[in-house]
Amino acid sequence: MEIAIQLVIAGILQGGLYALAAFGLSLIFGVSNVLNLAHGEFLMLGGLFCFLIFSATGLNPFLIGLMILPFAFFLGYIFDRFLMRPLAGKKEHIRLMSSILVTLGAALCIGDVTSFLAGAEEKGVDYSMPSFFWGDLYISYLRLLAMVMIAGLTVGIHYYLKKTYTGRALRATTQNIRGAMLVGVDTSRIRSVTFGIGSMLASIAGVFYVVLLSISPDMGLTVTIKYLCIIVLGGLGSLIGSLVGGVILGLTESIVSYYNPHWGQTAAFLILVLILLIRPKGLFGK
Amino acid sequence: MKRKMSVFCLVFLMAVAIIGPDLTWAEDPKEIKIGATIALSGRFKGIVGTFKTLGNEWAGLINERGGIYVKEYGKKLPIKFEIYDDASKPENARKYYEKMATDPSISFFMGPFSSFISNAATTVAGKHKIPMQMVCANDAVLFEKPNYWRVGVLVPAEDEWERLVPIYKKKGGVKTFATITMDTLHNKGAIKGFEEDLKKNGFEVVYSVVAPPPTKNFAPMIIKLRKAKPDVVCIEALSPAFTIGFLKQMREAGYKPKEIIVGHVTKHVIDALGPYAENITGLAYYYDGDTQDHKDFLEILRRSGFTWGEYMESGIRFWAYTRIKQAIEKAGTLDRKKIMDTLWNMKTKIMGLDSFVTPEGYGALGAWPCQVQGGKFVSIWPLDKAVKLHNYR
Amino acid sequence: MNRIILGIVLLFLLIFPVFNLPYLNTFLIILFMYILLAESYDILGGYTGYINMGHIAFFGIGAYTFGLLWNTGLSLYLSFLAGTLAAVVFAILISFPLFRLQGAYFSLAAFALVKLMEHLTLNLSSITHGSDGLKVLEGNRMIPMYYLSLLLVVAVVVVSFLITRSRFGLAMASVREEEEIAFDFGVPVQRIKTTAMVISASFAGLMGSFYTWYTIFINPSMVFGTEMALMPIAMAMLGGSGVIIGPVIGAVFLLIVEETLWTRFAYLHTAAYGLVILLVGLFMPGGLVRLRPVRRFLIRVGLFKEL
Amino acid sequence: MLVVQELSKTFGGLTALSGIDFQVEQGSITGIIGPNGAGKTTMFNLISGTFLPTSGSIRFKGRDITRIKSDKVCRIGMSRTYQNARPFEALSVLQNVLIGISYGRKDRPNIKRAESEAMDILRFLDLERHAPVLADQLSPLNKKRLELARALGTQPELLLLDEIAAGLIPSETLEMMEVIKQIRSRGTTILMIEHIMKAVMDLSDRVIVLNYGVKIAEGKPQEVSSNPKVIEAYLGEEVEEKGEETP
Repeated sequence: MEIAIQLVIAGILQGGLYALAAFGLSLIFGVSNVLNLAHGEFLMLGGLFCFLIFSATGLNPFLIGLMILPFAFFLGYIFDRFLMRPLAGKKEHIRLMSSILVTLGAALCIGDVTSFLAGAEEKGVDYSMPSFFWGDLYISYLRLLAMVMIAGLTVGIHYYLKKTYTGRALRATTQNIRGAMLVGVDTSRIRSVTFGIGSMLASIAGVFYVVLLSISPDMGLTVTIKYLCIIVLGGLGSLIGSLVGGVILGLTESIVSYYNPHWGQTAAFLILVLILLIRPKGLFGK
Repeated sequence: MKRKMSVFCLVFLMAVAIIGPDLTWAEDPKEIKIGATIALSGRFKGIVGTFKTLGNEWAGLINERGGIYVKEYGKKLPIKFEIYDDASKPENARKYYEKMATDPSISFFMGPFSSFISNAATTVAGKHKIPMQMVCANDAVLFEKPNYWRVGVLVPAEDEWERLVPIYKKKGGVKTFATITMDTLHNKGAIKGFEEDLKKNGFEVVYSVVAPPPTKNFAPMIIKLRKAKPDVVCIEALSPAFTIGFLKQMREAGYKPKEIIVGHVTKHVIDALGPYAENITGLAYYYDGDTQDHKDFLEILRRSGFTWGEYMESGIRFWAYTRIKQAIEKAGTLDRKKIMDTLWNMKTKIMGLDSFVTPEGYGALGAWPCQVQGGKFVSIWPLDKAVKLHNYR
Repeated sequence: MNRIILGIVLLFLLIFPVFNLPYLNTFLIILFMYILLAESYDILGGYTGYINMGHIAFFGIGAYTFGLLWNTGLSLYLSFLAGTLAAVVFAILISFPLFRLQGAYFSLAAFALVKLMEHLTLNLSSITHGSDGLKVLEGNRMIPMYYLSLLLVVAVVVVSFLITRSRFGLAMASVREEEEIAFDFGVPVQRIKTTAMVISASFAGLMGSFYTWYTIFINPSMVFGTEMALMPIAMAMLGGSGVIIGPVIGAVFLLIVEETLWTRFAYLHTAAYGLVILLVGLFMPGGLVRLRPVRRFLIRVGLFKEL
Repeated sequence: MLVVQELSKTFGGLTALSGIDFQVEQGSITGIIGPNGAGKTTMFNLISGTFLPTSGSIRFKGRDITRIKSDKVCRIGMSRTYQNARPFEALSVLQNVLIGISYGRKDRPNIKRAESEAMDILRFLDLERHAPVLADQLSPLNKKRLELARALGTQPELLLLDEIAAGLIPSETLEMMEVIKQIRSRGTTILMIEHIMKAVMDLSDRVIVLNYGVKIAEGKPQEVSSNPKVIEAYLGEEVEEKGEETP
């Protein structure tokens, strides 16, 4: 029983970490209909900057994470402004293809330049918070923090989308780009802002990565693929979907890995394929 | 008109075909050229990316001393590396070895990193009859089929951890072991040999698990580990991400074993773990000593700008370079066949240790225990006489 | 004009091994492999518009089936046949559930299948030898390898050509343009898509078998790797999806760029390579062949056959 | 030729059509009119097999086609055009027509014969010189003609025209009417949705009026146009906001 509880806790907390990064990707897809293969690079860069500043100053990594948020936003913004905006007017099929090429090229490029400048080795920040122990059970505060953060972000972004003008415009754009344009929403600026927000979320996830695990310049594509799977599972463009998708994946991995670590990863992909068979547009897709 | 053009093209191509192969001409070699591929990009870059510099620095050191004496020409010849990036992919390695095989001035191959890429490379060596000294490749897959044109420098993967067992046998205090292995060619072999060794010596392996390389969530394994309560936790993973992730999560779970062994401990693992890395025991292809080889090795490391602990595989490189040098000197010629004969039969000493080749093609050099002490990697071999002695956590 | 150009290129490739340039030989073999993968990807991706990010799954399945069967002592030809068949059977099996998905869902679900296959080959180690990888008999067979891969490339180009000339090709293009309307006009959409996937898979499976034969050793990450999966797709799109010569040009262009960069520069070549892909995606959305001067030239020599 | 009985369709809780009955005689032109959102296009989608009805039945040439999907319906001999012209844009005009000929019929002519037939149809619709042009480069009128050509390629016995004159200038509309008359004179039955009253009244033998998913009138054009219910429905529409019709 204890083991079961522990596994569920571990799974949900891991899922929270997945959801954090998947969230941004989902947002980007929802608004600009782009499969951003460079999302993992944003995550990696967030972690890398955290690592570099941490090595130089020794500040609390999460504080550093907050400090780099504006830069992450800026990075996402210019990424969209210069690389994604030119594709916006193209036909659906062509746009999907060119966005794959552009983001794949950018991913390779960012990864390689980073590994040239900062070295290809794994980097991790040594920072730990004691865990909470209760008999044989334990809860990692760091992961709990990630979970709280993702829950807070979900609520926060939900209200942001409902209450503010930018938020409403963003939602309108997600639902109907042409309609939003007709009522006077500057859709291309909204897209860039979304990219900025997505990149910010990725960089927060990157900070958690560098603290809890480690990062390396070539990790980008691998994690992107995983997050793409999560948002497909939850339904492309659905925020709650990416949260649920992340937790489902975390739980599956956790529980199956307990019996056999090999099948944990396999089960995650199996579940994805199965869910798509039952619901061709993901759990919360429209 | 059209027909004329195609006939002309055909004739031209035929001409090139006939003349082409004869365009090579021999001359007295001015230097000894060694061809190699290294993963300068791709997933092994973090492990071996810096060894291009190491090789060039070694060549620089030898050339400062005039080079390698070749009896056939009665003079010392400088040495030079030709290195390509295989991007951690066997098909690229194979392509570039084929490229180098066509260059008659290359008299020697160094193997690429890791067993399965070497596998592709050795077929080229065998086909073109060019001697190949393999470097970081000691998995059984490579030695299944005889191939005269390649030899290794390392003992089989199964024997790599053999020097660790005596530590615990001698010191006592630990009884039970747990092993966590990343599912790759080399790692599994090393742990398999180690576990057999442990059992032979009366130790108990209470938990043993093999996990796929991309594993990120180790919590389920750690739950089992906490139940099994081993004294020693061994982690063998080619990828530092695996090791770092596991250890951080073990710390989160509050499990404190008496000893942690990390198969591939590098500077970046130590940095990422901070003070937690203190007294982690590991293995390196180096031990403290005072032979000329030791001095040379430390000198080229100094010039390359890193230490043996940061890139633990650097020792293997040095052994391989040294064996190449010794083989050429001993053979006294650049004749490929004679060099290869020498490589097989040569019994020499490197860093004061016996180096030879087994009938299958394995080498005789293994890894030595070392430990993280004071945030640095130190050699703890030989067990009783070493400058630094082994500590439990 | 086009016949002469094609004839000369083919003739040159045919007598190429006579020159005895092993490096260029291996380069060409790899080039042929990527041309075939890109071109066979494009049969589904370019003509029916379903961007199949899981194309490499067929390749990997072919590779493993071939290796496992050949190791049991089955004859070479039968093993090749089995590798192809395995990919085809897999394609038929997955086509029914997969084609219920649209657009990005289709692409990503297909990609998840590749990862699923990678993990399965890793896990079912009693059959596939897992991470130990699969080793097959080695031998010096550069010349037959060269000719076989050349033959396969010619075959896939010819098949693509026949498709663009047939009713079947028309139906595929109609599915790409407006699937529902194609269905209204009697096009058996599901059957067309499945057939396209089967043709595409059979070539990839055959090439997978060939790859095992060529590299001697395969492991899950070699044949199901992420970069391996994305490259043929990038090549096809870069050259020009939906034009026969497009993926060929894309593969040749990208591999030559790669080779030049990699043999010249030790570092940052991947960045430059990525930059090339990025720029093409940004400024030539239709691919290289749809660039006006290139297109005009290709039309003049009669090699621009589009669907 | 076409018998529709008690035809109903609901989307979720929304009723788009309820209890529609009507018949189409062989060789006639039947017009369907009604304000926006009346369910006209939905009815086309039901008849052509794109949607399955919630209840009711459709019989075509004496055969029950209620549950038959659109690809088979097309091969039985019914073909259609779309409200907003939707040709296969990246294909040439000729190829567009070839698809109809190659797949939309029971006999599957070989590519040579199909091409010559396609050229005949294009000639008939005055599109001959556009044959190699990509469909998305055509003018709106020619796109409409192409739609018609593609549908004619399947040699339909019943042709469903969904607002074929929408978006055309008056002179083009007249031209189109002429073409439709010619098609009918070749023996093809026509069922058309039309917004332009004059076109419907001039062409149709019978007119069916729909409003909010219900048939409110049926009969000869003159009869219908004087029906008070119809007048009310159309007057009501004037004040309503114009929106997209449900597809």
